[in-house]
Amino acid sequence: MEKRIITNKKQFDIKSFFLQWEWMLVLIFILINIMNANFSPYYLNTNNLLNATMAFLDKAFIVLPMAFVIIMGDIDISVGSTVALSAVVMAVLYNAGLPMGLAMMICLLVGATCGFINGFLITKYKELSAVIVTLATMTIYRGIAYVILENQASGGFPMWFSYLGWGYVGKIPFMLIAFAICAVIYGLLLHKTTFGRRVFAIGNNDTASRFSGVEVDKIKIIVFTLAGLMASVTALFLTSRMGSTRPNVAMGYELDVIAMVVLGGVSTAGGKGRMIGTILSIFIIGFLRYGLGLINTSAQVLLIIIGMLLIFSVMIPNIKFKKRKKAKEA
Amino acid sequence: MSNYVLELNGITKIFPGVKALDNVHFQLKPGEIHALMGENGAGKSTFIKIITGVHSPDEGKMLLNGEEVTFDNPRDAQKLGIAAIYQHVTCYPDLTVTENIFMGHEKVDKTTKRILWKQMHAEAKELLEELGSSIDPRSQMGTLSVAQQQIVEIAKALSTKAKIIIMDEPTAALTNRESEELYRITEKLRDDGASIIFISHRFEDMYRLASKVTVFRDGKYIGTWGINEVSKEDFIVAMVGREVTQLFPKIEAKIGKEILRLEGLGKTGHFADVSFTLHEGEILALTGLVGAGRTEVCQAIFGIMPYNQGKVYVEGQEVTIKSPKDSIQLGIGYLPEDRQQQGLMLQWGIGRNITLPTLEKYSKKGWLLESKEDEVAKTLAEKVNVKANSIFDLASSLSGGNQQKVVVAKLLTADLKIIILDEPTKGVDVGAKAAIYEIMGELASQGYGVVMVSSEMPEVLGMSDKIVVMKEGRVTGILDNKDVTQETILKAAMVNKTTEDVGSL
Amino acid sequence: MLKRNIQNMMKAENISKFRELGLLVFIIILTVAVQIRNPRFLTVSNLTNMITNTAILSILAVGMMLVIITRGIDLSIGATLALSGMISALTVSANPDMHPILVILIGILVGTVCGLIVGVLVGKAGILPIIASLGMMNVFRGLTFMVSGGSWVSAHQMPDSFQSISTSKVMGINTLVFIAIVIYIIFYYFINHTRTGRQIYAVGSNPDSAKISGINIDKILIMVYGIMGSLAGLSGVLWVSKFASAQGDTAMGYELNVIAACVLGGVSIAGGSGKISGIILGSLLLGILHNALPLLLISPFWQQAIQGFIILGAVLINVLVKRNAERKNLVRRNI
Amino acid sequence: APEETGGQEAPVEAGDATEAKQRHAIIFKNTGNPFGEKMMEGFKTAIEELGHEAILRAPDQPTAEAQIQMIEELIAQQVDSIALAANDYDALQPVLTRAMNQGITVLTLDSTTNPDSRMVHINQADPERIGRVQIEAVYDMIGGEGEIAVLSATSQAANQNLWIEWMKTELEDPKYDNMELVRVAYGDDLRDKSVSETEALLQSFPNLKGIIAPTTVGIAAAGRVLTDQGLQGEVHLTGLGLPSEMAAYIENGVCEWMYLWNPIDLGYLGGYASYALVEGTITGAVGDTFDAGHLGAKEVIEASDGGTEVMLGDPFRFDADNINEWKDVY
Ligand SMILES: Nc1ncnc2c1ncn2[C@@H]1O[C@H](COP(=O)(O)OP(=O)(O)OP(=O)(O)O)[C@@H](O)[C@H]1O
Ligand SMILES: Nc1ncnc2c1ncn2[C@@H]1O[C@H](COP(=O)(O)OP(=O)(O)OP(=O)(O)O)[C@@H](O)[C@H]1O
Ligand SMILES: [Mg+2]
Ligand SMILES: [Mg+2]
Repeated sequence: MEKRIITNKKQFDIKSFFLQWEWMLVLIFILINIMNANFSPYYLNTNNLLNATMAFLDKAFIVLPMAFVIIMGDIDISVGSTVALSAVVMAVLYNAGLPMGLAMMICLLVGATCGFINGFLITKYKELSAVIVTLATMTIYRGIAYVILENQASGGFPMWFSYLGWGYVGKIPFMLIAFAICAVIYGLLLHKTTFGRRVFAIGNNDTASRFSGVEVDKIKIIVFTLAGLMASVTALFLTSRMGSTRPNVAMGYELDVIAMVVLGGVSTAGGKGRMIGTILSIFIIGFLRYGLGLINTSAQVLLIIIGMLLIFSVMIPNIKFKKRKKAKEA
Repeated sequence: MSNYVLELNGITKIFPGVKALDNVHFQLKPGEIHALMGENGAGKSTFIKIITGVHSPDEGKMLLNGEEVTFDNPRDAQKLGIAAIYQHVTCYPDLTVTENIFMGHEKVDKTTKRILWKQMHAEAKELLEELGSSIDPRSQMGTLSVAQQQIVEIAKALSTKAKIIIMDEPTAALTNRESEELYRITEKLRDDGASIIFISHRFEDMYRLASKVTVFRDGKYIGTWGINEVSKEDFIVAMVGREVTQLFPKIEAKIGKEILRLEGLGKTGHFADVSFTLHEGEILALTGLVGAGRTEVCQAIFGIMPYNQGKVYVEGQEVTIKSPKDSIQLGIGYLPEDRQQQGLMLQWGIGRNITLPTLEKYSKKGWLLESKEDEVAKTLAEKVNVKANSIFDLASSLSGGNQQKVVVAKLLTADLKIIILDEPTKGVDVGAKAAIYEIMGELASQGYGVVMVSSEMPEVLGMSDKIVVMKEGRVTGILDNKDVTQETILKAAMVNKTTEDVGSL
Repeated sequence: MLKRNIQNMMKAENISKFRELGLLVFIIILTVAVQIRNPRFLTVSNLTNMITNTAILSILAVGMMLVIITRGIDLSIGATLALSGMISALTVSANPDMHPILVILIGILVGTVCGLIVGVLVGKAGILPIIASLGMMNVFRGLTFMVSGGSWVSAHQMPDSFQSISTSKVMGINTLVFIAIVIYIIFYYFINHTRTGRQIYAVGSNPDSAKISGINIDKILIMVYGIMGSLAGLSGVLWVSKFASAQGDTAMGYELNVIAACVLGGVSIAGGSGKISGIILGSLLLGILHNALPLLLISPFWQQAIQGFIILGAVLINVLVKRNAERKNLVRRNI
Repeated sequence: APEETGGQEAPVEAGDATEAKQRHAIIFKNTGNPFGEKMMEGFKTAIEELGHEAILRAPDQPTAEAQIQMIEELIAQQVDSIALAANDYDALQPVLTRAMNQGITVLTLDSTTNPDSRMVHINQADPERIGRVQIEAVYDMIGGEGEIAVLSATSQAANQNLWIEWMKTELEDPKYDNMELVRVAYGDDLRDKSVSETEALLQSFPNLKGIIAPTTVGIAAAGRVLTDQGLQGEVHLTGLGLPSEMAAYIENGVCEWMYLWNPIDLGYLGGYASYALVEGTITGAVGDTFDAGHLGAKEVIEASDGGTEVMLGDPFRFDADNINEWKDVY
């Protein structure tokens, strides 16, 4: 019987390499920086740029696991509420006399628990989509935060706690370093481990994953738990930056986070996406906002620009590919 | 005026990276049943999609009743009386059977454009009854079994009252009896004046129905013959390009010690009292009519749908299996019946698909070792002889049979002792079938225990050592291959009594 | 025996056909519970309030259902609603003599344009619905702020004829409710008895087959988002008339309520399924919640948590009832 | 035109543009709010009267997080002052402290922060007066007897919560023994929720005589409900509202009178205070006085929260007699 030779060497194709979504994002990123530098004399200033990252990095921690969630073909819209609940619990416990370190641990625990509950409900009641489950828990988590703190704010944290959100290592904000570390960990987890591979598998075809021995439910629960956990990491940084917390913090974070993930090239249909793109998109949106803020753009114009960016950046490669396809078919 | 209702000349179709069709010809006479044959990936499905306007050809022209036509979309083809039953069932799982049948040509009131549901339901019922099926036209398509869905697809093609009907492997999901029904209908359609193109990998179908046969190979036109002009062996050579010496290359393997024993396995509402034993080196065929519950038994052993009665012993040890992971760890592997839904990540490369079940083997503490992974993938892909150039080729770009080979390769990576193959040769060409049988035989001779679910008698008789027959969720016979014939098996598959009366091993 | 099996199956099927049985049961239980705590819940005046307040939500839910059936989502409707409301309010305050019907048409026109833009982005440019509508949500919202220059249009700038759109009655029913009922009847007919309506389901159920059946998917998608937009536009006018005020942040985040009404009503996010009866129940449940929670006089700080638990409870009970009804159906034989 | 001013200034300031033209920023709670637009307008008038540049900002959502980001952007631009209508009493402290450390003048207006994060607060009216006057108003309207309810903004709104506290204090006076505050409801400044809450108040308390809504959206929504249900004269409405929004309901008698201050003047005063602080005319200490344009001389006094403030005046009463002059102003 004739045997076919099948190669296992990846062919390097320059064209398809540069047609990757991430290059598009790099391009946008460069364009935005050129534009910003032209418009505002304050933009090209290392200190300013580094400080600017602190303003948008708090949510960025959730973006990382949210990429996993969306790659799995699910969605989690309860993360903003999880931030609020874990922050509120931490503040209340600290003010009740717990040591700050312990309160912070509990904050993380609360976040992880919220995520675990989402994952548990979604896997146990498969008829329910993640949208409806997290829509309900979104209301519940925020509601519990209201029950706990009512109309009060809670703060008065020890001085060192403000280091999280305001401190520097040399000239670099601590938050940026923390984010970089998390980003590397999540990037490796997604692309270099069996766990990440299985996350992709589930997003592609969860039935076939099950038949291949992938423990779909377990992985889903872990991913949702990670999303909750990172929401509580955001809670730590956000609380540190605000010095106090309230039940209504982090309102609407979920949409910002999801927007960053999808701009990063992660398909909401599941199964596709890369960490690099997601991280690039965090900085694209962050710096775009910052640059426009430096020239005091009004909120309405800012909204329109961000909306257009979202659409055009997704549309341009689509048009390109469609043309290529047409050219071939003709 | 031409002699042909349909004539295609010099058709070429290129997909990114694949020349699926290369200058092929085809001629269809009125009132003829014309078989189109060829290996997996020969381009048959692509060819019919060109006829029905799903794809547009890169080159070539199509003549309908002597007039040149071009279709921009499937609707154009439908309007001109071309209907097709596609290979991969293309149904609307959320909609009713009636809607599935009439989608695109609903019956509407002439003036108000209101859909005439009652009339459609009634007509759907009639069509289905004509096909010998009692499916309720109001039931939801997604709740039907694959075979039932196939019947609905056929009804759909009939409903268009088309003059040209194309059937792409309609018998792949049907049992002999249902196939007979299909033959009858097809012949009736022909007698009513329709011309039919029939694609199948089963020679029975071809001999039973067709008067002409056209063969494609690797996207090229090989030839057209009258059914009696050429011998079966020559057909195989035309299709595969070489001789397939032995269709059932059964190697006599040494039957070793017992590795799997089921005792009264059952799942409430699905099956009950299933007991049999499997030994090293043994090939056990699990057969019966479609819907007999074979898949469910297999999936229970594999942990997809855990059983709730009875016991499973692996190598004499009682085990509990709650998930596929459990069973893979116990050395049981399963090749699912529906390769597209259950077997493959269609958007992934071949290599990634092959290694998914056993990632642990190419990783260290969770870290993937990709070069090692790619190496294994290459070896296995070559071993099952997938028609592809690189392990990074997407699974979705493979033809049905080659996809099946990839799923088989997935099983070979794990350290398995027991391999369960659910309809492994469904929709697979002769060459690939032989290859799969060969792999099966090799596995048995290496000491694996193999369970093969199959509805095809020749393969059951040709490959197995032991035959377990099921009917309506119960075992109705356990037979030794030495002393059975097709008749004894069929008798067991259709009896109304339980195991004891039929004889056991 | 086989016959009996089949009969059993038919019965179970009938029950499970009404997929939102659990939701209905839940709503009844909830109603009884609220009624026990506050007997003024089931009074004509309160029910009128509740239904009037739910009318706009339920109108939007129809459009959203169609969008979700095609496997899409539209996050831009809150912004569309605000934009059309603002434009029509500005128009009517500049031309107080304008006939209310004309104003409604302007609102619908604005909304349709917005919806078609999203539809073209989804259908023609192939952008994922979530991104297209998220992007356009920002754009429409920004435009709303821009056309109004940051100011609001208030009651005294609106002629009585305009305000009476929401307060008048048609055949003894509040106009808002009447409009909602008419829309429900039209769309019930549209999605169940016309070819185009069924094609929406086909596209959502299996886009590949839809293509093979010769359905123009792009056209259906554009149409569906256009319908969503026009309903949002209509709702914009109704909203502004009802609350006698148009502001830049009108209905911010309202899309989540609408999506919740749909998914509560059994519209599957995976596409292909969803029924008018379902979204009526879904909207009704949300309407009851928004009406009853304040009525129960529980601490305002508890309201949100309770609302969340009730939504979760409703979907869980619905699942359990459905599972129960379908269990018999799934069981294939008497073994 | 720029050349002319440049030419005039050049000899005086030796080309130091920042000294020549101070940049004063104002941040309101959120964009698209007529009250805020008018306030920013007043601020701009004042700053431009003084010959300097005003920067007007407002985020699209009324959150502290968004304001933190804006303040960061203004710090990067090295503005001279930031006047802020705060979205949170405590949460802006860290970022405002940072601004002050960079030499930027920080003051609040309309809605304040804690005393540590500001130099002075421009108070629209004494919160105590605002609270008490509304109780007095409803007392007069209902004849001193019956049930009353409050319809507030969100449960987290600092201003409203303070006023409600003062209302409760006022109610302790024996004069109000026959009046009972039956409920504080929150309409979250959303039209639909405010309407539902108002309707629920009317349903649950059939004997309700008066509603106090100390928030512009709430009072208008309540006015609408009372109008629709034909309850003029049966249930009385007062509170704080925009004359433009309330004109219809004052004219139809649903709300006999209500209060507010002049946002234009408030912004105007804020502008002069910013300038005085930047110039060093005042430091924000009690007893400082400065010139506030057409508002005359203003004095810094002690605020109830321990910080200092400048008082605009008493809340202004809007009724059928004067509403026509104001309804087109703001
Ligand atoms: N959409 C597509 N994109 C790329 N390649 C395709 C596509 N569809 C088919 N092909 C390729 O075209 C060739 C012909 O495939 P086709 O499905 O027509 O084969 P077939 O003869 O029907 O095989 P089988 O008997 O397995 O069904 C194969 O190599 C297949 O991989
Ligand atoms: N009457 C039926 N009602 C509902 N589902 C059915 C029915 N018959 C079959 N099915 C579905 O079809 C699938 C195949 O059936 P099953 O596994 O019992 O049959 P089988 O003996 O393996 O037949 P085959 O593998 O030849 O299709 C099952 O998963 C089952 O859910
Ligand atoms: Mg084929
Ligand atoms: Mg089967």
